[in-house]
Amino acid sequence: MTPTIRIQADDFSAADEIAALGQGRADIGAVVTFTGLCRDEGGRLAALELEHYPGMAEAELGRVADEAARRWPLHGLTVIHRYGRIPPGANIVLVATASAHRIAAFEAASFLMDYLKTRAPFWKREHLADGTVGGWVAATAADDERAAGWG
Amino acid sequence: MTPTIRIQADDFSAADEIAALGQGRADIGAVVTFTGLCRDEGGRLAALELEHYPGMAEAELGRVADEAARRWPLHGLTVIHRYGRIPPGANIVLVATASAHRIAAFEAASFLMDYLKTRAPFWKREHLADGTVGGWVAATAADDERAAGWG
Amino acid sequence: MSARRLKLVYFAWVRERVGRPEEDVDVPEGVDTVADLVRWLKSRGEEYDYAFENEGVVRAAVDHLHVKPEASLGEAREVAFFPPMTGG
Amino acid sequence: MSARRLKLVYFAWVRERVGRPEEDVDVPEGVDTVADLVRWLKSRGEEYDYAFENEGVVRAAVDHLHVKPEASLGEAREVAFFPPMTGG
Repeated sequence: MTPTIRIQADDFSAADEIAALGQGRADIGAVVTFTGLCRDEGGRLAALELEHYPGMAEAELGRVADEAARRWPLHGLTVIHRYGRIPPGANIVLVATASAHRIAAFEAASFLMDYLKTRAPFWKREHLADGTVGGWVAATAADDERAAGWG
Repeated sequence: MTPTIRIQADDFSAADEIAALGQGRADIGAVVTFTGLCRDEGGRLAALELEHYPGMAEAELGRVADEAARRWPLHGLTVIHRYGRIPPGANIVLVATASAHRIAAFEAASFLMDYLKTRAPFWKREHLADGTVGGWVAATAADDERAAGWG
Repeated sequence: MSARRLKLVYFAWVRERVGRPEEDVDVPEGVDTVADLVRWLKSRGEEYDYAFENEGVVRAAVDHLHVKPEASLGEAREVAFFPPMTGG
Repeated sequence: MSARRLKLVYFAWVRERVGRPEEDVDVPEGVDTVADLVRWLKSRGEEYDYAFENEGVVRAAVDHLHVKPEASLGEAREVAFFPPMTGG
């Protein structure tokens, strides 16, 4: 199983990625997808801007994906993370996992998101509805704790 | 938030359901989907046949969905369960949850699948690759324990 | 009190063992709970004996709600019997 | 031993505080770890003092791998400094 890892400015289609995971296989019993989207925070935001570390972003997502594949029996695994300016309602990140059984697919997807949040070199900055550039989004201790919880 | 519940013989499109959940909203930060598919069990199966209890199936999925909506702050929730003859590789069930935050979306989707497995009145029977009709699939104690674990 | 009429429905291997998907029955006085109903059905013929041979396994629903064997039939119109569920 | 050449890259508010996205530096002898490198950078100007004013907050990567401050620079070619990550 070779994970699919993509870092891109363009949007993605969760549907296409689900289809690609299952294509021509009859041993997949469960597919879980997580899609992270930009919220407008009650109208406060015009967009989020995502900065990333090219090269390391691909490498780190690859390491996180390999770790998930080591821990759970996965038949397929896709991680796509966008960068650049992303308006409210648009996609930011996709994680998709395929396995024979649902528990592995659920746990691996949840693990991937927790790990990705604290290890993938991406940084969000707010663009405000009034046209000004806001601050960098602060990391949360809760995310660190969830990632550490996987041991 | 009104859950979408459908019991149908026809296939569904996870993509369409994801799109319907997020349509025209900017307060959704996370969408989780679970798709359950028919496995061929290493070539042993020609299909699964799903029998259901019309009327109760809709009612029970509605109760499970309402319970999820009571426990987590969801902006959207879709449950679709198919019945009839389903070949390997084809969809059986879809659960999709939308929330502001990823933990709620993940937990609610996982809860829905655990509850649905032990409470939704559906029964699977195997159709074997040699053309004969196999036995009814046995329920597993592990599924009961997972459902009970939500308290 | 007179006999009451109930619709019974069966699914999966319970349906196969009873030999029919549903039936209307006139339940005599004294059959007040789901467990009473199962006991009465088993007295009616060997197909019910076979379907309920391991009573702890067969599940019941009254008017589309899961119930335990000790549940009262109350004003029930439809009682369903089926194996543990295997959807999802 | 002679001075070694390193590529440094900065991201998000660390980049803004340093005032440039990347630079090549010649690191003197005795700068063996990531913590040594931060200490040396802070001696070079107030923009580094500002970027690293709270040293516990800024994270580092050596050749695209997350590292702790005590990590050896070894044969490193590229060292990155950035705030805690907020992707996903």
